[in-house]
Amino acid sequence: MRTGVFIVQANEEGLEGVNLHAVELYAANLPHVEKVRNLGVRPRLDPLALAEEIKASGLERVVIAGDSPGFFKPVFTRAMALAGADTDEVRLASFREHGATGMGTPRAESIVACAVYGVPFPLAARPGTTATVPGTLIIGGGVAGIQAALEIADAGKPVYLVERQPTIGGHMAMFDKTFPTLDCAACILTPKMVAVGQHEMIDLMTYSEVEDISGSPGHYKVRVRKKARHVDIEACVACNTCSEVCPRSASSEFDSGIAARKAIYIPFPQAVPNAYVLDEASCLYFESGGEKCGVCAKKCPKECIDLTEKDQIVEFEVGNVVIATGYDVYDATKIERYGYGKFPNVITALEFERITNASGPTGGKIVTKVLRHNKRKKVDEWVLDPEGPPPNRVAIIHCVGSRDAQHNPYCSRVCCMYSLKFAHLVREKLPEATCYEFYIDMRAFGKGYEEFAERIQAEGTYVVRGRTARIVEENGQMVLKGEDIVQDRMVDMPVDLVILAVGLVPARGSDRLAAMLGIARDEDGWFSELDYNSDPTDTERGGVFVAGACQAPKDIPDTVAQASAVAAGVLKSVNTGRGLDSRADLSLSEIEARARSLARV
Amino acid sequence: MEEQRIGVYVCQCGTNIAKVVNCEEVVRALSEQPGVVVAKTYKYMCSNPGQEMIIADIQEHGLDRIVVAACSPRMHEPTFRKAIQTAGLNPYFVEMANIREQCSWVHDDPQVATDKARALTFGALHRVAKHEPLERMSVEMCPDVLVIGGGVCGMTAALELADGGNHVYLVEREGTLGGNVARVDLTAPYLDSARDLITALVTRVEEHKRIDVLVHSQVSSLEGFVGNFTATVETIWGDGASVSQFRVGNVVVATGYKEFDASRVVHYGYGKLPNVITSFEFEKMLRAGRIQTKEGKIPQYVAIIHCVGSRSKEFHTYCSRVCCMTALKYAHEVKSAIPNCYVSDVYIDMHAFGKGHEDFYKRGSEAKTLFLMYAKNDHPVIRKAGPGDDCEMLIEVNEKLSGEQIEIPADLVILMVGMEAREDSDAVARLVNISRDKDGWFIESHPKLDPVATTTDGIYIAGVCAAPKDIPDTVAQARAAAGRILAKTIRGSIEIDAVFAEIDEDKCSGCRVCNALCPYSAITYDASKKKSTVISAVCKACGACVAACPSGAIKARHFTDSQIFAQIEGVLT
Amino acid sequence: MSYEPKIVGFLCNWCSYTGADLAGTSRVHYAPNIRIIRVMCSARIDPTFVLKALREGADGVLICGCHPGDCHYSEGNYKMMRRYPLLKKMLTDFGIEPARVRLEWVSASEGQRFAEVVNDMTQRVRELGPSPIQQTLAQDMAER
Amino acid sequence: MAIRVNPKLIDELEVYGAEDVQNCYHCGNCSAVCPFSKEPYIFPRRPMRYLQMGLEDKLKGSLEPWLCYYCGQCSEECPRGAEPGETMMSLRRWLTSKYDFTGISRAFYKSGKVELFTVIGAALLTALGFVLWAVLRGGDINSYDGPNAFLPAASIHIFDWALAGVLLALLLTNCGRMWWFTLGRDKQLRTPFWLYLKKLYLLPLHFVTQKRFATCERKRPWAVHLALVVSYLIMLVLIMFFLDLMWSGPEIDWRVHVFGYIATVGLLGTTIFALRARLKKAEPLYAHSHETDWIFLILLIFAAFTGILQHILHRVGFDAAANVTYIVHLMGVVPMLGLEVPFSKWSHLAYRPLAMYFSAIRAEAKERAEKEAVEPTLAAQPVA
Amino acid sequence: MADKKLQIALYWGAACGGCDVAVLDTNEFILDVAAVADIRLWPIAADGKYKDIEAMADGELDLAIFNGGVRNSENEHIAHLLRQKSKLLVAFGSCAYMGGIPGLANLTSREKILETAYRRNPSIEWGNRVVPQPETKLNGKELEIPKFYRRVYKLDQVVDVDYYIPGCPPQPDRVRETLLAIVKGELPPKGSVVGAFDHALCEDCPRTKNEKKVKKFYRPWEIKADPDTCLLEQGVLCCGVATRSGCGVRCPTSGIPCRGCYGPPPGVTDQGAKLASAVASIVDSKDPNEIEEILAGLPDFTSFAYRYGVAASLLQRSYRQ
Repeated sequence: MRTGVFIVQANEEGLEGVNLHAVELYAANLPHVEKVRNLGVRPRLDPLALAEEIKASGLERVVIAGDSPGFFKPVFTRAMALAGADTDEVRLASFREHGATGMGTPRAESIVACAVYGVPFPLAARPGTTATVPGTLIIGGGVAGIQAALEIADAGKPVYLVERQPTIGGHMAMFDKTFPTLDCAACILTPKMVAVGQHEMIDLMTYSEVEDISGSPGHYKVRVRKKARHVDIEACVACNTCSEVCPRSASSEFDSGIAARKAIYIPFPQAVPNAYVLDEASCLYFESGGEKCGVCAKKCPKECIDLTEKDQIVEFEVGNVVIATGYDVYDATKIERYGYGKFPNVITALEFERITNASGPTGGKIVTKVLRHNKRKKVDEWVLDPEGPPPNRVAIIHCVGSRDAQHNPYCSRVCCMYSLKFAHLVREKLPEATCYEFYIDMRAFGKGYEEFAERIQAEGTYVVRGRTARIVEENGQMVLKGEDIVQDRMVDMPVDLVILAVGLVPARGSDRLAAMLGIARDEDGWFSELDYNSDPTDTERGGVFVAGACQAPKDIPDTVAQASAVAAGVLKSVNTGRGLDSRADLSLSEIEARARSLARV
Repeated sequence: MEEQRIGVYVCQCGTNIAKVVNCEEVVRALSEQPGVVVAKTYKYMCSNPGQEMIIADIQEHGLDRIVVAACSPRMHEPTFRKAIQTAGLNPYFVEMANIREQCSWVHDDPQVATDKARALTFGALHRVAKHEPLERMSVEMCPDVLVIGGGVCGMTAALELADGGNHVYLVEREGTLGGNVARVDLTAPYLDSARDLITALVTRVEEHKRIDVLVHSQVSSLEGFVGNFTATVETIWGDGASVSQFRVGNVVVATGYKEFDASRVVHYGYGKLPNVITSFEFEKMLRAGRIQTKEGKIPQYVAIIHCVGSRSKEFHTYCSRVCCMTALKYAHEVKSAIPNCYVSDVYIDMHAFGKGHEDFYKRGSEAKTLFLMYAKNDHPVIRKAGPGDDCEMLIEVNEKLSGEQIEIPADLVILMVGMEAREDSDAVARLVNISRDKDGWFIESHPKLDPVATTTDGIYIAGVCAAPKDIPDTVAQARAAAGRILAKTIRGSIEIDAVFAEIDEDKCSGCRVCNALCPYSAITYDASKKKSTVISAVCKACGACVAACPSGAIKARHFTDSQIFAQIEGVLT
Repeated sequence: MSYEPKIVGFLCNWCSYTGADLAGTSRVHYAPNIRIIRVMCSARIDPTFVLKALREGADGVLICGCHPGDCHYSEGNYKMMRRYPLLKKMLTDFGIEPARVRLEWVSASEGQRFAEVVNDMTQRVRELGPSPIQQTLAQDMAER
Repeated sequence: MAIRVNPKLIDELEVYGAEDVQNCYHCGNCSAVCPFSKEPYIFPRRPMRYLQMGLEDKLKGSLEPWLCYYCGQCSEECPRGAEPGETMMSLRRWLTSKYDFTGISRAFYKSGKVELFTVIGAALLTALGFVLWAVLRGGDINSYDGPNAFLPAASIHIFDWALAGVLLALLLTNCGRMWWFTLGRDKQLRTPFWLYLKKLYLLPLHFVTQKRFATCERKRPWAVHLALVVSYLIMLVLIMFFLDLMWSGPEIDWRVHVFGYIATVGLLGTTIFALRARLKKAEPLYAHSHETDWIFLILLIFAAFTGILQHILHRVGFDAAANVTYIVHLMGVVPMLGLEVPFSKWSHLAYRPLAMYFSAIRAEAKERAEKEAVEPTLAAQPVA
Repeated sequence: MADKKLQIALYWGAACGGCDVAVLDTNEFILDVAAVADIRLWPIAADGKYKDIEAMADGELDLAIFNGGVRNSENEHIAHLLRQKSKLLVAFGSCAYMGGIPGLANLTSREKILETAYRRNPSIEWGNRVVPQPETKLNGKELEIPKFYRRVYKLDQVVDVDYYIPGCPPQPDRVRETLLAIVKGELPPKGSVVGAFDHALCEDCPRTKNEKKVKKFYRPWEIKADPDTCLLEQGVLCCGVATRSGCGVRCPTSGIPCRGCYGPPPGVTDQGAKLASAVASIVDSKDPNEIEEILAGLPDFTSFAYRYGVAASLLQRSYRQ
């Protein structure tokens, strides 16, 4: 089949590490290749001229190679049609999509080879299998990690679940209700957390971080640092005595910093493991170098506090690694115009989750902060008092940090829906309050989401199309400025409470993890999957999987589905004793040979 | 009934309980009760010495029932069950009284708290006397799997399962595998080749020695329950038909969707105006390299209309989830094939929510696609253009972002038809005994934490048949279903919790009050015997049927009427 | 001594019982009058249980389940929701104040709310006074 | 009646500088941050929308572009890099070309080369004309003033007035067209004559003070602009009315020259600042420079520099050099005034205050109309 | 025992007489009974004096059949007496078994009954509306009538009962079988319900049953019910699901919903509560308001569900002040 290879670049930047000239030379030497031409960057292609070219060279197959060759496929298809050739013979050699970023020129060449042979790259570049040991490391104990762990452990296979925080549960444990069914997050999550805590196949390591992973698919050596918790998990009965006597407090991570916890504390009552933890950073004993305090250890009725405990390093071997590190929320202080950090009643979504949560610091009462005199510190402070004034006007601002070239260009996928949920919660608890949603596009795409959005509007929440520009203070009153696009007017509205629907960003430490495992991240920092369409949870490295929001923002059902999907990947390898090898390790000649043999079939 | 020998243990939980509750007094009160042989209090019952104390007493005093008054059973019930099992007792012969979370931690008057702790312990005492020995059971799990639907979803699930070592029967109604994606040229938003995707899957499926592909086939019946279904499949070949039957342990339903019939939206003139086409028809043009009007003209103006049949009061209220990105893809493709063509994209909200979506949307803007927004339920109207116009059609839109009533020139209009449940989804639902929502999509076991399981054990749903979704989300679900099944089949059998409901066949009158109450379809009705039965492997022990059974034929193991009555009597003593 | 009502609480395992535990772990104090009995789901609660509790001397019965839509068994709580009106009707016919029996939805995160419900219930039953059942039956016996 | 969308307009506007407007996804941020965006003139988003959709008539009737002073806040915060500020600038250019009936303006904007060549041509013509005229009437190249002056002040004065007359006529015609597009042809709007009188004070007010510009959060652009305008106006007054005093010498007549120096410093200072800023793309306002912007600035600095140079040369006694420089000066000034004022950038000196004036009239007329009609609903309506 | 005739007593307490008729309804079988037994007391059919019974030795009677509930002191007195004199005491019919129809009076009060019967009854046209008192002085003499109790008792709430034969009235066939069994001495353990089955009525009901979901309830006359389909699933309240079988499914086969006279099936503690649980569970709605609306289609549910069983219920009586 007379084949022409056209190299074309869809992005100005091009592809890092791919030498297009080398690819040209390589392609020219492939069998049947009659013509290789580099069309340059974002060319305006004339179908008629292309058709002439195809005809002139008598091409029967056209391969478009480049970073995103799909952008040019229609014009080539049209040219093929005009030239009277088989339009099915327009093949794509997609460098970016098949991982040439980071994998370099040989990968690009192998992609071209597959296209020239007319064989799908993922098929030709499907790695072989390798012996796999049964253990699985799961990094991250949020809902994705929990789901994957239970799935694998329920099959009777050993799991090491490593979580940075002192408890598993992740963000979901902090939520009040979940959209669109409004069921309580704790009700559905805590049973799973308990199951993880009690599962005999799960070695749960909380307050721990993965320090290093080495080895190869099927045999990864893992080193985990178990931070000194200073509390014996097994013995602790969560009686709170230590916390009661602890003189030091710090802001509670679990309550998004809107409430205090002690230096020795339990993140929340249903924490798993249900044991306290001593935070050295805020502890007086450690601050004074062991000179002062230590009261907790003395008062602990079970004598399970060990102030001398040191970090521990644990090493083990696993066959598979699941990354389920989730996300962090966008730092709202980076967007000065919303006055987060300046106005006490501009809060983030996670803070609102805790305020509206019945187990949160206000017992679920939605209130605004009030100015109080702190006698001890002798300063006036804005405090969250359950008896504080409820807000009359609540504004919820969508896309905070998302869909913005200056912050995160991507959509965070969950904010529209959780914002609508917030409106519902506000209106449910404060029927007198007026609630406004300021949005750009209302992305209610999932099952039951559109209906939910309609319901929220029917409940009397005002949805205003128009991103909020500013929160300012005028005469001691917060005022929101924006444009109401559909109603064609400016919004200049006093508000009492502003909730920022902050977007999602990759979790802290994702870069380190990616480097450790040798897997790629996309331009936004999310972990790259092996193939966008057909392998959304695999990576270039065999035995390394990604699940949930660490791959890209995701809501709970999609996260859970990915977690179970990862379990499939893990289980099929531990069940057969052989898992997939790394695609990254396949050589150009191997892939080319595979493609050649498949082409004959 | 022979004399019971009960041991009662009151935990002090350090001072957590003892600080408020006078544990000695509780012990004293309990020790006077009939049947109580041993009554003790200890600092930490959950500690090793505490557990050993119980074990020693069981052996020494021949205890046959244990009451532990301590913390919440949610915390330590497994601990004590394990302990008494070690001592040779049935693990269900222990009952806990929650005198910490529900007593000492919430009350501060010692007298009142002690009274309450005593009452709660009495409740446990009365209850434990009625406990029955229970055993966990296991049912054999057939490792073979039936996958219904040979699209991307079904093929992915089949491959995953087969790779995991299971035998898979992949049943497809049509003559070829591939489903709806096989009709697509490129996928959004990375403009990858859909054909490569399908080719790779089909090749792997066909080569796989553990996958039996049955095309032109339909499942005609499915009998049995999880681990043990018998499937009957009818295959119709050109002139003849054959029937095959096989045993499977689990079923994946991946029946996908059908496209919305655009002619139902009258004001779009689909079927009447020749150059109003659907998205799938446009895909055909793309694949043929001929984007042109029916008259063979290269269009100068192309308009794309979103949400055809979706997000509408009249048709489907839901969002079809993939059309926005597909529409953006078309905008790119039109611009690619016909560089001087003007593309208008008429949308409601741009659902560009996934990885790479927003960037794709932005590129569409950069390529000068004209995005025009209309309000939900205020559909554009397409009409033929007049002789003076330089276009074939004009689309009238109340454009929301400008507030203007406008007309868009168009030579070719692409209707982004939504996804719809297949017309046979009702039959499929009945076949595999799962439910459908108001739109005809299959209902998952839990919309959040169990998106691929159904309330019928052993039946999984994946992909669009549960609700619209794009390829990566479909693939994730297909694999999720496979993962769930692999986890179960690897064990070879299903462990059944000892706590479930059972029907006394002698007492069952076959009234069928209970039948529809079970959310898991665990209750089957035998029409010949006129009796209902609970499939214990499927029962989740909620007890809804037990409470409703008017003839008292259903017993909730470990939550029997008599146990609860006894506890009521106990706590009110 | 002043009258202290006895209240029997039937709580579903997944939401309400967990919520009550949360009240404990959060040290939210509430009236000690309630005696909690755990069932797997509010759907397990047979009206007979309520009558039984009243007959055995309870002055009030509190039934708690997951919020509608939250049920661990997808819709068990709706079954209780359906039985409740009929139960109240029957109690009225038997001359028992329906306020003695109450159905509330308490989620696993609503420890505080559970405490409030219990306090409120206790207060109301206290206002109603002791249940007349046992006394009346005793009077019946005495007459013979 | 539905308005026909014209997807081609956006391509047309590209040459006027609107290169990124298609990126706008209508979040409304720009309108909200703009200190001038108030009902009933909400912008820049809405004009951008009209532009995207190619609603030419709507745009022609818009006053909004003139209400923008390009502080650049909108462009800085734009989440999609749609450059609303620059779009408004481009629209002003486009509107200028639309108000101009001759089509010259359009030609200038569409091609910098055309403008450049026209400017050079006009400069050469000017030089030729004056030299010829001076030579023919026997002017002495060594004489700056007096009876043998190479270019006698009185004659130049007459020329100035003639030029001013022509410019005024052209400008007024364009202003008239502007009125027609924005107010005149709107049949639905009733604008009684007294309303025109009532708001008339706005014209000189805004013309002189650029008061509105000062409302921007950033004050520097306004200060620079004001300095430029004031300098220019001083120079205009001096030249139009006191040319003879300016001319006299060799003593410095402080009554006028002090103003002249101030204006010169002002002109030189502001243009140098503007050029530097444009080169460095220091602020959003200066980030995008159309060819017309360069030509205008260069002409301005050229005129100012040659103006002061000929003055100095004359004062220090190099009259011949002063005369030559003066011709060169005129080569700058004539195209600058003759082309820039009616056809290009400088026309905004008229359009801006007029826009302010018209917008006030329109707003009040609209308000009156609305009052007569039904009271508008104030609360946002849920979009059901 | 064959050589010695059985000594039998029959008595009616608070009853309608139907049970006695049911005994007669055994037709010629009664003659067989008479052949093998001496009927020592049968107030409705034979003359017998209480004092004759009182004169008997304890346990002299072999069998005492007690129908009707215990409403007054006379009923109770005889119940005690028969218990004392008889080897076996059988609660015969729904009233003795559960309180029966008279037991419905427990949902109101003695005062109200007397008030209605003697003062407010519209048919009372004469006299001075005197409410009879247990003891009255008339012409210097003391008149005594049995004391009208505050409520109705079922028999075993007053005395120890050996067997129960439910039914309103008990089916003659069942009566015959039971009597035969007694004669033959083939008796189940004490306390058993005899003359009935151990399952609910539905099992014997010929109507077809389907999964039940009810959107609306009907009174029997409001709907032309399908004769072959379960009445309950058609929205007609039928007690059959929560009622012991033994009657021969007379009502449902005649198109009338079961009224529950055979009492709860074994394992059911409280017939009415159980019926409520079952009936409410099949209401097809998740909306509280709609549920209320649907259940409003069951007026006077309590009296229906406890038509025969108020006295036997957990609550036994009304507590209205």
